[in-house]
Amino acid sequence: MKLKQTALIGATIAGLLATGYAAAQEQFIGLPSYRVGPFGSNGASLYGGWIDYMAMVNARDGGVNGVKLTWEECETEYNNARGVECYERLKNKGPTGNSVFQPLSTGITYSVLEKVAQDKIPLVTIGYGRTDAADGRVFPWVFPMITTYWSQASAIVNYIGQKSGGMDKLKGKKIGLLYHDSAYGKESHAIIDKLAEKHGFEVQKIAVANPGNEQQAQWLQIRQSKPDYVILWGWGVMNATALRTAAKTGYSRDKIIGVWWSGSEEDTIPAGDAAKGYVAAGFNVAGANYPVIKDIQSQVYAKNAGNMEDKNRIGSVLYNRGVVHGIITVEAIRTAQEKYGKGKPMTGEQIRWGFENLNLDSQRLAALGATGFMPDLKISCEDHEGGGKVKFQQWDGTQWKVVSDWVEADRPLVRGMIEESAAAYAKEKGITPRDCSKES
Amino acid sequence: MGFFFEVLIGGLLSGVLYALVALGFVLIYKASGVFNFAQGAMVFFAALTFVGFQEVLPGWTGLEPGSIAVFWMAFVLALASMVVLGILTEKVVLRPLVNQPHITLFMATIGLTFLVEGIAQAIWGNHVRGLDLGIADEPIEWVLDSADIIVSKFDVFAATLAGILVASLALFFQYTKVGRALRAVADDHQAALSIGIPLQHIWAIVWAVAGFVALVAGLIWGARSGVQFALTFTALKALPVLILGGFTSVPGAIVGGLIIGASEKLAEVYIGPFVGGGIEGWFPYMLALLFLLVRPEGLFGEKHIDRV
Amino acid sequence: MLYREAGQFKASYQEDQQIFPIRQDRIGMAVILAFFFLAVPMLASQYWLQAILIPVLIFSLAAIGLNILTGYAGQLSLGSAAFMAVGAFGAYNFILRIDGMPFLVGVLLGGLSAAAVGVAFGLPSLRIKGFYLAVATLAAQFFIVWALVKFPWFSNNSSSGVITAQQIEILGFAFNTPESKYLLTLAIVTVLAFVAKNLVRSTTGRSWMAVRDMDVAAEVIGIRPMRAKLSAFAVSSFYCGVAGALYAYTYLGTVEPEGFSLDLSFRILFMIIIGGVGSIMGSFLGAAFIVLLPIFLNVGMHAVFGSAMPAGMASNLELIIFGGLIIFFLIVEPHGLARLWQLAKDKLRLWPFPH
Amino acid sequence: MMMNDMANVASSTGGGGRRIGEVILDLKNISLRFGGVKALTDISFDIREHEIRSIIGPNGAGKSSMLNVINGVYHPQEGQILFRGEPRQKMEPHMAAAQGIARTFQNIALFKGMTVLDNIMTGRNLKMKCNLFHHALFFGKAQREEIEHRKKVEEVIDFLEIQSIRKTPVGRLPYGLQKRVELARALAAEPTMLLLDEPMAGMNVEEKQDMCRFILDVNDQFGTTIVLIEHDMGVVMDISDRVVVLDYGKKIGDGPPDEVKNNPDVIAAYLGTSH
Repeated sequence: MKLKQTALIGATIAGLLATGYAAAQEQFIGLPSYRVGPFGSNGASLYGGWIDYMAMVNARDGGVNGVKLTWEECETEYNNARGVECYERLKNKGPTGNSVFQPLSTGITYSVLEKVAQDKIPLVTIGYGRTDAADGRVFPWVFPMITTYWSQASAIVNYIGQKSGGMDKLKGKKIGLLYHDSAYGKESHAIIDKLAEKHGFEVQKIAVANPGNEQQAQWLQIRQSKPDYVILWGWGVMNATALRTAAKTGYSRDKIIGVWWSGSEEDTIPAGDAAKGYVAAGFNVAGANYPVIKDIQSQVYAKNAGNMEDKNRIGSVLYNRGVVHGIITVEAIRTAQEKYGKGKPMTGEQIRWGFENLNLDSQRLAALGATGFMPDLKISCEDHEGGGKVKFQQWDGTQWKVVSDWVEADRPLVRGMIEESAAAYAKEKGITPRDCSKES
Repeated sequence: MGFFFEVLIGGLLSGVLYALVALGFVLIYKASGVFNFAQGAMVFFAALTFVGFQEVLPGWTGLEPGSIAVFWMAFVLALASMVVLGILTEKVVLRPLVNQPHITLFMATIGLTFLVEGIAQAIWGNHVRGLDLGIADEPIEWVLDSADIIVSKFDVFAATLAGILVASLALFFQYTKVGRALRAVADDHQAALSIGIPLQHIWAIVWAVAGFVALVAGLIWGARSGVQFALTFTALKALPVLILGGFTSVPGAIVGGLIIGASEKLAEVYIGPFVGGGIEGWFPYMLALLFLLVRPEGLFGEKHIDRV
Repeated sequence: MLYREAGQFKASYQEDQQIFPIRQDRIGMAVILAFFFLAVPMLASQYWLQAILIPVLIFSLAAIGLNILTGYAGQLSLGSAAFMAVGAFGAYNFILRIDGMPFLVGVLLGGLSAAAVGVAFGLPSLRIKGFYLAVATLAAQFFIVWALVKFPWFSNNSSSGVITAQQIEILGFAFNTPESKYLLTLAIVTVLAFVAKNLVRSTTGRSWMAVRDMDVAAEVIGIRPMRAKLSAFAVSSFYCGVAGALYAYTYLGTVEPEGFSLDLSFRILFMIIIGGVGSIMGSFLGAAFIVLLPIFLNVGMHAVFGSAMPAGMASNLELIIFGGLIIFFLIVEPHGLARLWQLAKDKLRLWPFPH
Repeated sequence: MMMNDMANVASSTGGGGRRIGEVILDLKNISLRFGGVKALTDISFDIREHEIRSIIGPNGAGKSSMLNVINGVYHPQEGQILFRGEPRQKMEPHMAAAQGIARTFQNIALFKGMTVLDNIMTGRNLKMKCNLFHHALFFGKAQREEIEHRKKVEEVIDFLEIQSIRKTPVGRLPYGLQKRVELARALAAEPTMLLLDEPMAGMNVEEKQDMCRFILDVNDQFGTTIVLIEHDMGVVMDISDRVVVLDYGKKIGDGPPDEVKNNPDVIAAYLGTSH
């Protein structure tokens, strides 16, 4: 066993040494991506958009104040153990180590949650991950940015209220919650129950077993109980199947409101005509008509570079979400450089400060060419979420059309739940929350 | 009562689709005694290859995308790929393992599953694709109007197709020379060999037929829920179907499929709410497990006596 | 010349029945243990400890578990990951709910819970065999994961179903560095590996193998198939359960039920096929191989292609290589890497005089 | 020295010498069916202590089924079995083993993946008392027990002259040796009754002679009752005390070799037609 293993160890070390390390004026970003397996097609668009944005910043601006962005992908297959391996492999690469870890998987997020504080690498989870980590006092290194699941659920209920003609009209209504029967899907329960109590509507929770490619029974139940709206809290193949089965059982698609992991082209195109009229939430919108996407086209794809194999997906919901990841990462590095020195590679600790002091107001978004593309965002020591807004888009059969303005969540309610949950975690783990008035 | 029938009919119709996948297992098991775990991966491979050809053919030939010609060309090419895959499997994987314990062959087909999934995705990429067979998955209106029961056009179409497939396979086995030889092989390998039936020739044919069945199943499943990796999970549901129906019986696969399809839907609707739902994922396996304890040989299987 | 057994005579049955009858093997094992217990913690980087060595050890334990069931007792299982989940959630709940529960006892109880569940799902093995049984274990795989997600009690009502392992403390010493976690894992795995070796070379192991090779004949000479099969299920699930508990406590820190997927069960099966069915040593080799290969491929492909690497190629290649290797080993070397290791030793035994 | 040891073993099991004793197993009106197929019809005969009792008959006569009934692999639908005067209820093979009935098989039923030594050690299974937890620790009780039984097994190995193949996996042995190992495994259990299903099938003359010698030695030295199925009539008539003849699942003859040889039914049905 020894010999063989030593040989393997040697070879792997050689491999590790052969990659990475280069000149000092570089900022390394480790990408724990997933491009194969059940969720591979989602990962391909997400990480494609993110990589393209960084390539564009390098090509157009020569990096961030002259610091070139470099990156390396590490395939996680959406698997926690592989995610941890990627985390460990990526963490010391580049001149200053990994800048930020964004695994795009709640499971991997949980697995590295405690490690990031020790290694001083910010963990950014945009639109997934641990919701109560939005309390930055308890989770200084974790940033569940833009909108958490709870905010999203609340914003969806607010949107339904708007459509019904006011929140008071929700009383007596029945809302179905079709959820992926997993930790992810169950994340919705607590907040929806609270909202139901507050607004007086009735919730019917219906579980769909993983992977969710058979939903006949669930939709027949829906057909029988006739809820006014159905919230679709799905992932992967479950979404398209839900839309198809809804069509089959005659449930109107414009009464189905999906969450952002249910609202991409990857979900609607396989559903074909059945998806027409379906509405989904998102913290970014689809479309290639934004200056930021056009810059990617002209700076990257026009020069025969670019990460996407399937160019039709540029401007898709998930691709644009990847671009949002790129924007936030780059802007955090920029913010950090403003404090710690322009034109220098930043350490994870410095970039954490950058995230915590990130302020993407409408002016900045306009400068980035992303007005209307994503909501404005202001992070603080207490609040690592920073937005809590979503837009709703409707699928017209070929593309997503924005049908609402930015809809806010019930911030006091959500924030209260976040603080309560974070406090419980702090107590269990013996963490003393930071005093934010002392942070600079 | 209407609701009950609605669930029951929906379940039976999706059961037909399980049966279609199970059929591929039965064919191979009958002829060569191999439990081909990779049948699910073959369904995925078939569907992906078909859709892949549909995408690239217009570019190669200048034909109109989505035209009938493209459909049939893609079908023929996908079928050819399946036949090649089947024959290769037989020659490269199973022939060297002849006379090995069943469990070894079974594990080899698990390896084959990964191999086929990897190859399929390496060739065609792994984004989700839609597949349109031109039949909408919508309720039949006159049934809906008269009985207020939803019966999907697509499901009826799929069930009919499956019925035709099963009937033609039955005829094929009953009345053709190859079919008779095949049944002889299924009964007794040694005896079949001794009366001069070319065993390996027959096996190659069976693998090719199984590839064809996989393609049909892949097209129907793909049209129902998109062509993507999760198809391989669906195919796993064929296992409890086989246990119920018996590994060697074509009618068993059909009946088993209907029972699994109907009971999992009814269980989800009527038992699910009491335990929090989502029981469809395991219910068929548990049902099969309980069934095994009562009748290990399946509904139509042959009873096995240990000889010493 | 060094690896020679000439001149070593067994004067008693006791000597003949040692775990390692050849002196050089005993010395070799001592050197290997010394290396992994003493040298590795000093030399290895955090990456090596946390991302490679700890998981390899844990998966070796799970592979030993499955090997006992499949390799020794001949019962195929596709539910190993679910039994790991039972161990992880079992240990978590025992430690959480009983004040002052010592860590090791908690892990032990987690393993015993897995053993109990394993016996329950092993009952059908009394009537069914081969892939019929494989389907029964699939029922275990899906049902257990569903139950752990569905009943919030198991995850202490966590809103997401994820459990966070408590701090490991043994006799007041806190295991919170990678080095200490590695040593703890190594110690547990080493002890259990020796226990497994003892079991398989004793009457228990012989009755497992007898049932595997010919169950009717085994029964005729007085081996109770029921006892042999169920004890194999119990011991196997215990090993998987302890591996699961370590997976949660010394490796990931947090686990969710979905992490223990069918895919993980398959991987453990691959470990024993590639490492060597019916070999304790093979379980280690197989686990190391299956953990390292994907990392290797990924790193290797990066070295070759840089960041222009075709998307997903490494992982598709990984599926292809895994699948291909399984078939290759089953056809060419059914006893896996362990057999190759044995052959290498046999060569060495004759070296430098090949005849 | 070795033979003395074996003799001691034998005397401790109550045998010793060739004195044919009481009826040990009495089969009354046994009928066995598989579905619609009758394998055995209304068969009665008895087996006395220390005798060599042969069952003969053409292929498919039901000989192996008879052995399978005796040690509980098959359960006859009708009839009664008395073991040492006690009627036997539904019983499983391992219970027969516990009563001291061991056997070999027509198609060798060794554990192919194990060494000769391990195969024979399994024969000691019933006599070993340690449980799984002892085995897990190994040192101490389990080791002592292992060594104690290893000694007995080595005696059997010496007796059957298979010392040189001790550590060989049985799958690699030639057919004749495998048969001998199977006998060794049965003997390791120190049985009071030994069922041998065609122990000499496929052997050459020399191997047959060896096997014959072993059977007679076992019977002679340990007083083990032997039930033998064999096609070689020369051997059967030579060594048996009494012979049962089956044909098509029915008993057509029973008695000492000379009597059976001259039974007209037997000659017609069996000796006259085949062989």
